[in-house]
Amino acid sequence: MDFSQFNSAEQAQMTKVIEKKQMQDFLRMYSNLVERCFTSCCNDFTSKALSSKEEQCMINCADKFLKHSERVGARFAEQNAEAMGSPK
Amino acid sequence: MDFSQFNSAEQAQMTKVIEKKQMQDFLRMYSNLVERCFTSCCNDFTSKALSSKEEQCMINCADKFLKHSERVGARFAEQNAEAMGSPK
Amino acid sequence: MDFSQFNSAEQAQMTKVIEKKQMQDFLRMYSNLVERCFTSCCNDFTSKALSSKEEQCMINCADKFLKHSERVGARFAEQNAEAMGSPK
Amino acid sequence: MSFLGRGSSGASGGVNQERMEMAVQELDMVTDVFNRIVNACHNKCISTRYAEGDLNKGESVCIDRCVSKFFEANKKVGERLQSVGANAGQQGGGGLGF
Amino acid sequence: MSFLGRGSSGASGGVNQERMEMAVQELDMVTDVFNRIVNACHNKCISTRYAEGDLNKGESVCIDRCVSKFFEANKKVGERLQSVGANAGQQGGGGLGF
Amino acid sequence: MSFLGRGSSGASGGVNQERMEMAVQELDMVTDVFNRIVNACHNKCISTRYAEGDLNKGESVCIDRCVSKFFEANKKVGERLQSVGANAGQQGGGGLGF
Repeated sequence: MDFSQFNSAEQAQMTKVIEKKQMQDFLRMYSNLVERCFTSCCNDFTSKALSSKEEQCMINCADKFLKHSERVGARFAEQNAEAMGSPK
Repeated sequence: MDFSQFNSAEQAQMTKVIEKKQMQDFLRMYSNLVERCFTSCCNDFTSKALSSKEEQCMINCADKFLKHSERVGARFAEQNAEAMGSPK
Repeated sequence: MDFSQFNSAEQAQMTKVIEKKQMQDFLRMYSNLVERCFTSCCNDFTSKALSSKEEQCMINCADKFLKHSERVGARFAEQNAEAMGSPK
Repeated sequence: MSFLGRGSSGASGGVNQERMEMAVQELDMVTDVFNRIVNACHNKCISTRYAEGDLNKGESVCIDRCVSKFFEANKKVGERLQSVGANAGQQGGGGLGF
Repeated sequence: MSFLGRGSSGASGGVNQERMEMAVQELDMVTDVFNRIVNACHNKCISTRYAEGDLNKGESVCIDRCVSKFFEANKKVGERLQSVGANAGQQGGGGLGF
Repeated sequence: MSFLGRGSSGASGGVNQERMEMAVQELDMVTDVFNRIVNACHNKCISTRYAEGDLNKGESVCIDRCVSKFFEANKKVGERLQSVGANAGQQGGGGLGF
């Protein structure tokens, strides 16, 4: 995104908006991650506690999801930069 | 949630916010329930009317979903109370 | 929806709200359509470019989705008109 | 729109903010229901082979019936919710009691 | 609600708008988590045959365990996120850096 | 960000509220698209066995190609929407005409 044509008052307001959204996005990512990993990892409901196998699966799943998001983010930024460069 | 440190003006505003959210949550739950039960119960599109079998399935599905939500709500409240109790 | 009991100031405000929502809905429909068609059409990740088969699939999927939405919209409007007519 | 039976008692002149909010909420709900029907009936009726971009006859007929059936199903559930707990609306659907 | 460990330092008299916003945000998150548990545990525990409208014994027990397990799983992930990057919150979860 | 081709004609000094709203809307859309790519490419590329926490070689390469392909697919659909109905934006995508 290019906010360079914004004046300083607008940039300040935008910064606040972005900070708030980042917090919301983080929280949504968090609960989305938990739901997704829970769905993949937890299939035994004969017990109410996480088995050590389920626990390891949750941790691997969370780690992998974060790395996946990061990698997608990096590629996304590149693609966007490219898309911005050519047409405009 | 603990709103005890709120002053009365804040509590009043929070009450309004919560009431509005409850209405929205109810409406979302309603349409979510319909979509979910429709997906499970309705599979015959040779007719545009609900068959009596599909109708019974919708009613059972709705009843069950409400009871499920209630039970999850009860356990959720317990878990939350527990989680609030220990760390803080 | 029936906004006939609204006064002119309210109707003007409502028009602005609706216009804004239509833009948002269109954008959400767009990205939803892309995700859905991508999920159905793209299954070969030995290449980073769309194959001509995948491209044709995306176009057919998009066309079909728009026609589907339009048809649902037409039926939806009829059903709503009917539902408004009888009970109230 | 008749998913809800809300009556709105009006004000005259100026913008009644509460009435506006209810209208926006109703608009949001209609849009939400519409999107759910689009989704549900797409899953029920549209083949994901995408060999062509037009709706074929079978798909078109299926969509018409699907929308109709969804409305009926929606109505049944609405009646059920009203009979189960006339005050379910105030209780947030048996969910979280804040 | 303990998904977050936010402390709120107060103001006295009048409405502290920032504090209200944080409370609303927390409320939204609790609701979001609740809805995800309802969804996940419905998928895990409820048979979609819908032969009857009551929860049977097996479903009821499954729900209780499922909610419990979800909380544990949620806690594990929360701990993990904190240890992976103590400042993940400010970075938007390794996602988009605007 | 080029999913939309909106040009913004500015104001000078003070906050142009309309311009802010458009920027926020664009931000929301970029975030939405990003989240959909994360989701779609996770489904396409990541094995749900979770035997380890690192991305293996195959998954990494798959992600790179998947993001690339998603952008191309997105562009194709965008071009299609523009050619099908240049004014689809105003009509809400052939959906609800309020």
